[in-house]
Amino acid sequence: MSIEISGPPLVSPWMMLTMSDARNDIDKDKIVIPGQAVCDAPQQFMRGHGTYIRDGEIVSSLSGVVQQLNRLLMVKTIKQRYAGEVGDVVVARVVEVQAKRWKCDVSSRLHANLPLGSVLLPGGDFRRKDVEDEEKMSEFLKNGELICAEVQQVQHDGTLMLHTRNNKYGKLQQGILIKVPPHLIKKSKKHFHTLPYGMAVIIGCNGNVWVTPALPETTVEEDGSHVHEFQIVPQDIRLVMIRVAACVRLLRDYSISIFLNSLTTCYEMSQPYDIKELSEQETSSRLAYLITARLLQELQQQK
Amino acid sequence: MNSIQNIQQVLNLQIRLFIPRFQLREFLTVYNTLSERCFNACARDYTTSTLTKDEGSCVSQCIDKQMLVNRRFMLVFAEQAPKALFKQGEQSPTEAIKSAKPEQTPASQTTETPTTMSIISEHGFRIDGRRPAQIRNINTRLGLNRNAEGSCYLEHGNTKVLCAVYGPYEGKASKRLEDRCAIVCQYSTTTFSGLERKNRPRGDRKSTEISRLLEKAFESVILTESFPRSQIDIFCEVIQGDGSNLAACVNATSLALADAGIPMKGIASAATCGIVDAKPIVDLTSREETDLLPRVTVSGFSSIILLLHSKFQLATICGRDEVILVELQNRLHIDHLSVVMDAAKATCADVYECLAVVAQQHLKACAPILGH
Amino acid sequence: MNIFANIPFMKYLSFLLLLFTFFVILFIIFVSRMPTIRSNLSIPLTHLNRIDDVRMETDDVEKRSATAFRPLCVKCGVFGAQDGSGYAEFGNTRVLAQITGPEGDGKWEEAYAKVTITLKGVENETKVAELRADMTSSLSAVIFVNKYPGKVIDIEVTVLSDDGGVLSTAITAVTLALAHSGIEHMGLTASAHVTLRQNGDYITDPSTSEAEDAIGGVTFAFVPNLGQTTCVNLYGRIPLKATSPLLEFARQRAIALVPAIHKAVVNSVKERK
Amino acid sequence: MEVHISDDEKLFLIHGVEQDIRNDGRACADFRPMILERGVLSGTNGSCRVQLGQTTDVLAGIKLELEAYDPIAEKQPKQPMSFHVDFSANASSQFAGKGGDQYGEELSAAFQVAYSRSLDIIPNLSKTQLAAGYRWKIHVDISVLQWAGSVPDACSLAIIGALSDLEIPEVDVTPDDGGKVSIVLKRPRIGGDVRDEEVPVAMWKLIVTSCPMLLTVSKIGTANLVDCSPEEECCIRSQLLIGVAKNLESTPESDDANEYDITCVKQHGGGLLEMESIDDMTKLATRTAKGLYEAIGNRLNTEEKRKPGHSFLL
Repeated sequence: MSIEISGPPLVSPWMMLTMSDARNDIDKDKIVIPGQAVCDAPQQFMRGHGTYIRDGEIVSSLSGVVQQLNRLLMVKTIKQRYAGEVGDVVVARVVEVQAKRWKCDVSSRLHANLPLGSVLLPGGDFRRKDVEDEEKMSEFLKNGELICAEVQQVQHDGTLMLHTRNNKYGKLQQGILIKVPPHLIKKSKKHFHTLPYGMAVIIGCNGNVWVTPALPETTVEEDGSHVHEFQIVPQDIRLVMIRVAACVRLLRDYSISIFLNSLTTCYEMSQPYDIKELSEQETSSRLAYLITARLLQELQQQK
Repeated sequence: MNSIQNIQQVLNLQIRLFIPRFQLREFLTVYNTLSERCFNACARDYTTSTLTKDEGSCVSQCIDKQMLVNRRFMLVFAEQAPKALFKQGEQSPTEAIKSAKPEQTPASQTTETPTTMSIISEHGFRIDGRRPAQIRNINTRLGLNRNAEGSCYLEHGNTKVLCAVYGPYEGKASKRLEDRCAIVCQYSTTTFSGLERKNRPRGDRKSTEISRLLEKAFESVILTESFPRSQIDIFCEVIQGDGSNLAACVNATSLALADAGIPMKGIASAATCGIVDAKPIVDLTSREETDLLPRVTVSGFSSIILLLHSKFQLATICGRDEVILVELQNRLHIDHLSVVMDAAKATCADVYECLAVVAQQHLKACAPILGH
Repeated sequence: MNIFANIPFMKYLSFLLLLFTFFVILFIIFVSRMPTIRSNLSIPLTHLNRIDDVRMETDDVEKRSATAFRPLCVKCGVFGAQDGSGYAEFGNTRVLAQITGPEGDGKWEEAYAKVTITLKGVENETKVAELRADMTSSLSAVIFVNKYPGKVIDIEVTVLSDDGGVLSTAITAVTLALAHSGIEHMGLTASAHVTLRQNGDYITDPSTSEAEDAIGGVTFAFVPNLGQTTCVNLYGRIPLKATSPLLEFARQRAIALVPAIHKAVVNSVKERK
Repeated sequence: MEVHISDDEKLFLIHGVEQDIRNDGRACADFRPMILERGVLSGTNGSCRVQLGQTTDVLAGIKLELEAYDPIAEKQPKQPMSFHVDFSANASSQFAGKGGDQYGEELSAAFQVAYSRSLDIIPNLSKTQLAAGYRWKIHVDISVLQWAGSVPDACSLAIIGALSDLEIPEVDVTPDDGGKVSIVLKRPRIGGDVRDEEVPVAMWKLIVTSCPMLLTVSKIGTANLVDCSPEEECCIRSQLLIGVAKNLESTPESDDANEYDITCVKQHGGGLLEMESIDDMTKLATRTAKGLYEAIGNRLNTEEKRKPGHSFLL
């Protein structure tokens, strides 16, 4: 139980990584900040998202990377609060139970809505939702509970409509939630990954990574309602889960994008270290270096 | 395991490389300002390549003068600091000394009540060795607050400001606007920020007024139509205030907004400008602010809000002459107004350059590795 | 002193007199162990029943044994109209507690009740913050807050006079107010304020003058039927090995107070019938 | 300050804590990595910044004030330190406006109680009582810039750091005519042509090795925890704020029991505690304080002197 207090790092580890050669993939793109002209000859280009016209010039209104799609100029932001797209898998927390719908916090501009109609009730089938279901709503999903859902529709003011009409979506049981800036989540088709070490990870597009033990499916009663027994997670699975959670935090600290491959590499490389050391500064900076080196090698091999 | 060793060396190499660069840069800035000033003052005869006799003596004189100015500044600071420890009413030790045994300070310039004359010495230098049009150096760090979307720590000379931006998120219903995003601003100073200890960090008249000023200024900067019914919180905390606090807050807020990736018309930059016998001086420290000279803060973008205060603060967007915030304190003669506005706008352009470089560097750094 | 003198059956009276004296003697023996209960109320609170006792004048600590409380008076239900009210007085420290609620105030929508304490009669600002913090923590531990979702329970504590041990008097007053108000809670809280002297002996419920030379003290509040503490507020400078004996002594003293509080609650119920 | 987590997450966390494994891999008595930096604010007499686990960020600044007091009215000398904790809105939007004031006042009151006997705990603190009704008033202000749990512990480290950085000018107070008093700054006598003004004023420093420390020990299920993260703070049954001070008279090799004094215990955050768990928690607090005293001791000795222009928080 030795405690030691250190001084501030001479150069913040995060800055060290940016000066290393791991970041040469960024330099070639054109990074713009708000108010900066996006192109020199404004006539030939069409104005896309993230730009506006100021006295004849196309000027960026976002801080991000300029992208050109034959004649359309767009600025894609690097760092922004989550703006949902249809089909995104999100991990959300129920904030309020309202008439016929749940309001959930997806750490986006506005709370998302989960209508009662688009939820898979314990009955398992899509039966018509009647008044009695409305009263039992908070019994099924109450305030503060975590759900995994898919974005069905984006309304005009940016509110997301969610749905959980699939048995892989729905209420999340025991596990650890890690909040990550959404721009670190790499776009990928699969979001549910069951890792061989006996646990599963859900990487939500809105930056919520959920680490959960792959317990045997909770026994489903005949009337279809999930039996809610509180199984105590065995110690070895718990240690694995905590190590994966520490790896996600490490990737977040060094802004390495999070996807299955980076997670597994980080997990294997962190084996020689104790979980507690992963959050300490010098071990994590050394590890971050190794991970970026390994991932860059794999990228070269694929090319 | 050897891969870890050589990575280790690379790491140490990087660090060994980096520290001397820090110190080198520090030394170079001092050396450059000194040589530039002395060269302008002394080099007159270009016919011969070598230094003539009187040029040589003039250069050495100029360097001594510079060193003397710095030492004088240290002395004045040492004298001011204890006075700041005691309440106005209290008899501070230095005054006690003065009253206890009045003694003559022979040729020292610092008289008891610094008249406006002593703000700029006859050679055109200010108390802290800066030229009238020179701004203090700016250090910034972006993205240090993990809970906030965007955050920025800005050091403008001795003024240290911390700013955090939360949102856009779904705030309280009372503040919600149907067509655009509501901006909530809070400016607060820590109790130990000024020379005198304040017993309430926020909520007094002055900080609520500045919060409202910041709100109005940034409502015209942020493209609020893109986030209907949501709310953006901007919180500025002045950790140490040494003059032009409002200007530093505007710069820190625009950097934090850029860090948060919120769509804006541009990066707003702000500067303060005072006037001393018809000559504008820029980026005032608290010592120059406490005197009676009028001061203007300008932060430029589109609409000009002219509020009559003594300090003239102006903030512009990307250095162009669209002004978003003007604050004038103390009375200012009408024909001085244009002189001060131009000086302030010019300084805003310089400040904008610094902010733009920092914002771009930070964006490059926080782009996800292997992101696309 | 005896007010039954004019009963017609004389012989029956003598037998009754005998019984009464026997009862008084029993009472005095019982009281010497029980805290001395006396009240010389300076404020004219209506129908406040007083328990008289012969040895009430002995006030300063030398005569008062180390385990005896200052003369105390506790009353459950002082005002009829108020939802819940209680009064506690230890020596010259007098505290009145009134509860309004549970009522919805529109702003609070959480799934449990919010307990707010407003303090009156204490000027020192840090003392107010300290008292409010300790009382909010000890009360929200006892009240079943999730039985009143979205409601606010406001407790107004008025310190009429302060002669040391305000926190323990206030907790007793609020427990009585809680009992009177009918808000569901886990049980009565008994609390005692004990100080420790340099030479190691304890003083129970000292007034400010008696607690002057103490090196430290503790206000200890706990729920007897659960055996768990709701407030442990220790101050001063007490060596580590002296803390647990001090806490144990305070617990004993708090238990000694329980009968007095029960009696007050029972009396208030009797009155209401 | 509430962080909402669901019952299942709480259950997972509580089971983990009872097996002495926390969600970030620490054991129950471990602290998150700590960073301490002194002398960061030139405008204060003493300042220190403490960062706990890269998220909780606390800044302490001390300002001195010469205070006249009436020696007759105050029989017992009042300790000169006054504490004020302020939650900056930067930490979270819940602290905006009046949000953080109540918690801030509670903490200030707790520190006031923990340091109430500091006159006889800190050896040379009585030197701040100058003669004839004048004394130094030490205003300790703490601003919480980022919040991620266990703020009292970070504040206590920041206070000790700031007190060790504090420089108090040597002053002698000579009674003057008409009841007024002249206060003269003592300057060491240096010969040569150096004018009296240029000689720096003689300063003295407090000895902070036995400064009281306010630690939070929380009870989750049956386990006692130190340094809780926000998620853990949602699942606590109850919390004890324990003020621990090192007892200087005790000889170092004497056993743990009388090496430490308890200066304050406060039950905080609702919840019920058994008697035995209060004893265990105080013992855990003293063990942690022992580790912290050692850690902050060698940090203060080894801290390298930085050049004046150094800017912190970078």
